[in-house]
Amino acid sequence: MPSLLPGAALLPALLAGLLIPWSGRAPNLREAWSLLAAAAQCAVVAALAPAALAGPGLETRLLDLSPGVALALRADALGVVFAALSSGLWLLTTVYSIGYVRSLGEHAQTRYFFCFAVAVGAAVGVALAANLLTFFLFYEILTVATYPLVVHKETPAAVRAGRVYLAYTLGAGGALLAGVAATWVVAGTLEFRPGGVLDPATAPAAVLALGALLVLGVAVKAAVMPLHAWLPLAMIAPTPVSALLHAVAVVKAGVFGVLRVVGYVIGPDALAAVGAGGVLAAAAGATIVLASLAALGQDNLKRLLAFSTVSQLSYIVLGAALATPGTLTGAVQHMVNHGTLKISLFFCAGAIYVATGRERVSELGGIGRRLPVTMGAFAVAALALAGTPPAAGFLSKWYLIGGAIEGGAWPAALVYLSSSLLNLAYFFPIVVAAFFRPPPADADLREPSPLLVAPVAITAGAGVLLGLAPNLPVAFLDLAARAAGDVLGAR
Amino acid sequence: MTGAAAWLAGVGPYWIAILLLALGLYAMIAHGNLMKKLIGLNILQTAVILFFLSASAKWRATLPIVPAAGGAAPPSAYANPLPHALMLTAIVVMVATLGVALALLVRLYRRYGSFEEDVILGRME
Amino acid sequence: MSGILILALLGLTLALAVATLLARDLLGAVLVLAGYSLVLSLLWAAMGAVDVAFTEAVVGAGVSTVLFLAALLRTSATRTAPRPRVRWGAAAAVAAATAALGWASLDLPAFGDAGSAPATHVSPRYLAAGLSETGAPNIVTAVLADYRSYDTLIETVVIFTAGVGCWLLLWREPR
Amino acid sequence: MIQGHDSVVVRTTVRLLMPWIQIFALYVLFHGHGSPGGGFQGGVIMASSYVLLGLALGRQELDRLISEAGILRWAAVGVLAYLVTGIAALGGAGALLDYAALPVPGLPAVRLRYLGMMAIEAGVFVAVAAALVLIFLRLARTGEGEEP
Amino acid sequence: MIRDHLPVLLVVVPLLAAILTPLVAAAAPRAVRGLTAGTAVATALLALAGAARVLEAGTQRYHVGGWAPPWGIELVLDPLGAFVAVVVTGVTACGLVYAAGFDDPRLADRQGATAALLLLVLAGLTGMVVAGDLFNLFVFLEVASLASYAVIAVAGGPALLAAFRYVVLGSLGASLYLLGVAYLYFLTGTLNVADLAERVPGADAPRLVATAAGLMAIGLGIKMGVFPLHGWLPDVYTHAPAPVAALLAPVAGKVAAYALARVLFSVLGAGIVVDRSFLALALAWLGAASILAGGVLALRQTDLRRLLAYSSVSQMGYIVLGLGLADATSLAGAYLHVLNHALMKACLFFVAGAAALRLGGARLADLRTMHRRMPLTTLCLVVAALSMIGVPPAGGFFSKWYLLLGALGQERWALAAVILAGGLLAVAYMFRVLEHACLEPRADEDHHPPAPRGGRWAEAGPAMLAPMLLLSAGIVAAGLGNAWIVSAVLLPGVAVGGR
Repeated sequence: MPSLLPGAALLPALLAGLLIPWSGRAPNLREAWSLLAAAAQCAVVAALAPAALAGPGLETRLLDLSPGVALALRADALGVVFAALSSGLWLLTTVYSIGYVRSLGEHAQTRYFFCFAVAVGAAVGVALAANLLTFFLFYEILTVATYPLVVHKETPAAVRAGRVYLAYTLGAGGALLAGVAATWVVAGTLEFRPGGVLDPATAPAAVLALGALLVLGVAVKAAVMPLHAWLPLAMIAPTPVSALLHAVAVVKAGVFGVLRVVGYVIGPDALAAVGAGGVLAAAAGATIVLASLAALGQDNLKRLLAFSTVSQLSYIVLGAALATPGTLTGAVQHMVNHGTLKISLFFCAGAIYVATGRERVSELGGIGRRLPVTMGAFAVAALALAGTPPAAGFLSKWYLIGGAIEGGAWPAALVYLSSSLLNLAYFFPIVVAAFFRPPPADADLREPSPLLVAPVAITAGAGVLLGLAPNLPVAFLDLAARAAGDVLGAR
Repeated sequence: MTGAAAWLAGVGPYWIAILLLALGLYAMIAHGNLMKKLIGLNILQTAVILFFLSASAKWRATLPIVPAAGGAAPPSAYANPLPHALMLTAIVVMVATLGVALALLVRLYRRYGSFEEDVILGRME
Repeated sequence: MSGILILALLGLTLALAVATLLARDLLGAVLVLAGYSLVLSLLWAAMGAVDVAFTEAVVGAGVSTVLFLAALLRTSATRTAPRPRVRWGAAAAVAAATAALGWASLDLPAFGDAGSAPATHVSPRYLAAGLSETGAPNIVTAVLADYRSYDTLIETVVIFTAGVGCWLLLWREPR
Repeated sequence: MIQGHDSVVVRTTVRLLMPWIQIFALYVLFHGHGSPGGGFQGGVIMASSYVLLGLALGRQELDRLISEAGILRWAAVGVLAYLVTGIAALGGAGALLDYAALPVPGLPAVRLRYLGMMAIEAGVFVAVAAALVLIFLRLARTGEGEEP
Repeated sequence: MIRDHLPVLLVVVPLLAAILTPLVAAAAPRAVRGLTAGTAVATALLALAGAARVLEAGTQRYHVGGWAPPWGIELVLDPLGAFVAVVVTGVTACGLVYAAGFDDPRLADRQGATAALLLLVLAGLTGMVVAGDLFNLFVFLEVASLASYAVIAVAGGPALLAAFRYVVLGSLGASLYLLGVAYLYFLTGTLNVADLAERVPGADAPRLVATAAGLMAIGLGIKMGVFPLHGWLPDVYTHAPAPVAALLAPVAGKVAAYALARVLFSVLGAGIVVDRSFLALALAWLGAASILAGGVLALRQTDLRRLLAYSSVSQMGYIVLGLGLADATSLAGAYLHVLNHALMKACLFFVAGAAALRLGGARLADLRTMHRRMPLTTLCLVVAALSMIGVPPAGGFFSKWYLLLGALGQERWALAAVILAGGLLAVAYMFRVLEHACLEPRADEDHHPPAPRGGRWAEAGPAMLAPMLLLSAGIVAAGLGNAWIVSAVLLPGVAVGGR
C-alpha cells in the first residue's frame, strides 16, 4: 500500500550526508549526526516490519526514472530483513568507528563518515528498491560510495586495491545494467514480483541470457568464486569498513541481489526450467568449500575473515539456488546471522589491532589472558558461526540443511556440513592459542577503549540471542519465512 | 557542335570541378608547407563553387537581367540566378577564411620562422 | 553560351591549377593562382554568371592575391617550398573519392539542360516575378538583396568576423 | 612590406587615380540594381583603392587617412546599418528584412523595397570595404620582430 | 509581438550585441563583460521562451523578409530544435559568465574583439539550429567557425598551429557539406528543408542522394570531431585559452550533430536512413569506433584538457551511434546525450580552467592539492565525472540507458556491448583524474597523522564558481528529470517528420 515511510527510511542517511561535511570542523557534532541518523534509520525500518509481515508491505513511488519505470521503494519482507540488518549494525559500527578512528588518529575523518553514511543509505535503498532500475541506481551509488573507504589509507597498496575494487564492481555493474535493459526489452517491466516477472512462454535462451547477465552482475559483490578476488584485497580498508561494508552492507547487497533476481525477476521455476539453478548451486557449493580451505591457509586475521565471508555468503547463494521453502528461509535468516557474527569477529580483529597493533593469527598466542572480553567475544562468535547450537549460526544452517534434504539435494547438505567442520578447523586454533598459550611478554597490553569493546560484546551477545529468540528485536525469522512463502507461494 | 563535343560539354564542367577538388584535396593532405595547404584549400573551394554554379547554366540563355521595359521572355531564356547569388556568398566566405588563415600564418611565421609544418613542430619542443 | 569556349576555359583552369600546385616558389604559386582565378571568372562569365565573374575577378584575382602577397612579403624567409614527397596513401584515398564523385555525377542532369530540376523548380519564380516583386532588373541582386537577404546579412557578418579576427590575431603585442 | 614607392610618377598617378577608383566603386554600388555589381563588389573596389594608396604612398600616408580602430568601427557600422534596416521592418509589424514593412510613411511598397535594398547594399559596401582594408593593413603591418 | 519573432530573435540578439561590442569597447571598456554575459543570458531566456511556445503552440515557422519558402529563407523552431537551442544557449550563457569571471592576462587588452567573436560564435550556433534552409545553415556554420578559429588562436604559441589546422580541416568540412548541398540542389532545385523532404524521396537518383548524404555526413563529422575525423580537436581544446575551450568544447560539436540529424531525418527522410540502410550502418559503426577509440586515447593523456578532448570524441560517438540506430528510443537517447554531455563537458572544462588558473596548470599532476584547496570545484569535478562514467542518478547514465534499450531492442548485441564498454573506459580515465584530484598517495604503509589542514584556499571567483555549481546541479536535475524531457519533448519531436 502507498506510504511515505519507505522513502523516509532513506532520509536519515541523506541528511547525515549533507550535515557531516557541513560540520566537518566540529568532530563531536559530526559524529553526533552519524549516531542520530543511524538511530533514526533503525526506528523507521523497525516501523516497516509489521506491514511487511502482514502483507506486501508499504510502498513509496517518487518521480519517474524512465518512462514507465518509477523511482520506487517497497518494504516487503525480504527487503525489511536486509534494511533492518544494515541499519542496526550501522548504529553499532558508528560507535565502534568513533572509538577506532580516534584512537588511531585517522586522517580525512569527515570524508570517512560521509561516505559511510552514503554507503549505508545506499544499502537501505538497495534493500527497499521496488524495481530493477531503482535497485541498480542504489547498487551503483553503493559501489562508488565505498571506493573512498577502500582507498582511505591512500597508500599505493590501497590505491591499487581501490582500482581492483572498481574494476570488479563497476564491471559487474555493466553486466547488471545490460541485464536490466534486457529485462525491460524481454519482459516489458522492471518491477520485482514474487515468483518472477517472466512470461512462461519466454524463450529459454532469453531466460538464460537474462539470468546470466543479472546473476553475474550481482554475484561479484556476493564474491562467488571465481569473482571474489576483490574482497580479500579490500581488507586494506580500516577495520570498521571491512566490518560493516565488506561483511554486511556491500557483500550482502550482492547476495540480496541474488535472492531478488532468483526469486523476484527470473523466478525459481524459470531458473530451474533452463537448468541454471544447478549451475549456480554448483558454483556456490564449490565456493563454500574452496573458500573455507583458503581461509585455513591465511595468517592475516582480516584476510582469514574475508575468505570465511566468501564461503558463508555462498551459503545464501546456494540456498537461493536450491529454492525450497527451507533453504530460502535459511538463506534470508543467514544474511542476518552471518552479518551479526562476522561483524563481531571483525570488531574483535579491529580491537586487537588497536590494542596490540597485531594483525596476524600467529601473533595472537596468549592474547586472551590480556583481552578477555574481546577474545571471549571472538570465541563465542566463532563457535556460533561454525554452527554450534543454540547460537544463531546453528539455526540458519538447520533450515538450510533441512531445506536441502527436503529438496533432495543431498550434495548440498553435505557441503553445508563439511563447511561447518572447516569453520571449526580454522577458528578453533586461534581461540585455543589465544587462551592456552602463555601471554606475550610486553606488559602494557590492555583492553582498548570501551567504545570498541562494547560493540564487540553486544554483537557477540546478539549472535547468541538470535539463535535463542530469532524474532527479536525484529521478527527476522518470520520475515524470512514470509519472504520464502512469497517467492514459492507464487507458483 | 558535334555530338561528342556536346556530350563532353554536358559532363565536362562536373568532371573538371571534381578533378580540381581532388587536386586541392591532395595538396591539403600531402603538402607540408602551410602556405601550399592554403592554396590547395583555395582551389578546393573554387572547385565546389564551379560545381554549384554549373547548376545555373542553360544553353541558349542570357544573363539573368530582365529588361525593365517588360520584355516578357520565358524563364528558360535566362540563366538560373539562384546559384549565382549563393556562390557570391560562398566567394565572400572564401576570402574571409583566407584572411583569418593568413593572419594565423603570419603569426606562426613570426613565432617559429617557417611555413613548414614539421619545422614548426620541431621548434615547438 | 558556347560549349567549345567553356571546354577550352575548363581545360585552362585545370592546367593552371596543376601549375599552381607544382610551383615550388610560393610567390610564383600565388601569381599563377591569380591567373587561375582570372580564367575562372572568364569561365563564369561565359556561363552567364556575370555577377559571380565580376566578384571572382575583383576578389579571387584581386584581393586574395594582394592578401597572399602581403602575408608572403611580410616574411623574409626562403619562399620556396621543398618538393613534397608523394603520399601514395593520400593519393589513393583522393583518387577513390574522385572516382566515387565522378560515378555519382553520371546521375546529374546534363550541363546546361534547361529542363533540369534547378532550372524548373524554384528559380523560374525569381525570373518571372523578380522584377515586379522587388523592382530590381538584375535578378541576382533581387535574390541576393531581397529574397535571400538573410543570407547576405550573414555573409556581411562573415566578412566582419574575419575583420575582427585579423584585428585580434595581428594585435601589436605589447613589448 | 609597405614603405611606399619612391618613383614620383607612381605616387602622383596613384593620387590622381584614387578618386576615380572610388567613384567607380560607388557606381558599381548604385548600379548593382540593374546591372552586374552591387554593394559587395563596390566595397571590394573601394577597399582596393586604399590598398593601392597604401602600396604606393606607404603606411604613413595611409595612417593619415584612416586609423585601424576607426576602420574596425566602420565595419561594425556597416553591418549595423544592414541589421538595423532589417530590424526596422519588425517595427512595421513585418518579418525581419521585410522591406515592404519598413516604417516609412507615404511610400509605395516597390519604393520601400528599393529603399531597403539600397540601404543594405550601402551597409554591405561599407562593411566589406572597411573589413578588407583592415585585414590588409593587419597582414601588411611592418615592424614586429619575433614573438616572445 | 516578441512571441512571433522568437526564432529570429535567437539569432538577432547575439548578433546585434556582437556588432555593438567593438563600439562599446571603444566607449566604455568596463561595460563589455557585462554586455557579453547579459546578452548570453538573454539569449538563453529567449530560447526557453521559444521552447515553451513550441510545446504550447507546436512548431514555429518564420519567413524572413516575408517571402514564403522555398523562395525565401525559412527559420524553423520545432521541439528538437528548441531543445537543442535551450541546451546550446544555456550552456553558452554559463560559459560566457564564466569567461567574464576568468581574467586571462592574454586577453585583457583585447576584451572587445574577443567578446564580439564569442558572441558571433553564439549567434552562428543558434543560427544553425533554427536554419530551415541548407545554404543558410552553411553560412551560419562559417560564422561560428571563423569566429572560433580566431578566438582559439588568441592563446598564441601552439594554439596558432592548432587553429590553423582547424581552419584547414574545418573549411574542408564546410566545403564538403556545401558540395553535398550542391548535389541535392542538382537533384531537386531547392534548398528549403521542408521542400527537400517532399522531393528527395520522390526523386529517383539513389547515387546522388547517397553521395550528398555521404558528403554532408563527412563534412559535419569533421566539425563534430568524430573518430577518425577528430584530428584537429585535441590540440585545439588543449591549447585554446581556457575560457574559450570551456565555451566551445561543450556545444560546437553538438550543433553540427544536430545539423546532421536534420539532414538525415528531415531532408533525406527516415525512409532512407532507417531499416539498416548502408548509411545507418555506417553511422552506427562510426559512432561505435568513436566511442572506443576516443576512450582508449583518453586513457593515456596526462593533461586534463587533452583527456577531456579525447573523451569528447568518445562521447560524441554515443550521439552518432544513436543517429545510426535511428529508432525513436535511440534518437531520444542521442538527443538526451546532447544535453547531458554538454552539461558535464562544460562543467569539466570549467574545472580544468579553474585549475589552470589557480593551481598553475591543468596537467593531472597539478591537481594534487585540489581537494583541499578547491573543495567546491572538486565537488563539481566529482559530480561531472560520475555523470561521465554513467552512475545514476546523474544525467550521463540515462542517455546511455536509452541507447542501450534501443540497441537491445534491435538485437544489435555488438553495439550494446560497445555502449557498455565505453562506460568502462570512462571509468578508467575519469577515475585517473579523480585519483589525482582527491587522493594524495603516501609512501608509508602504516596510518599517518591527519593531513595538514587546508593549505591555501584557492577557489576561483564567484563568477567562475557559480556556473560550475549550476552545471553540476543541472547534471543531477537532468538525470532526475529525464523521464519528463524524454516523454514530453524528445519522443514527440522524434516522431515528427520521421525523426
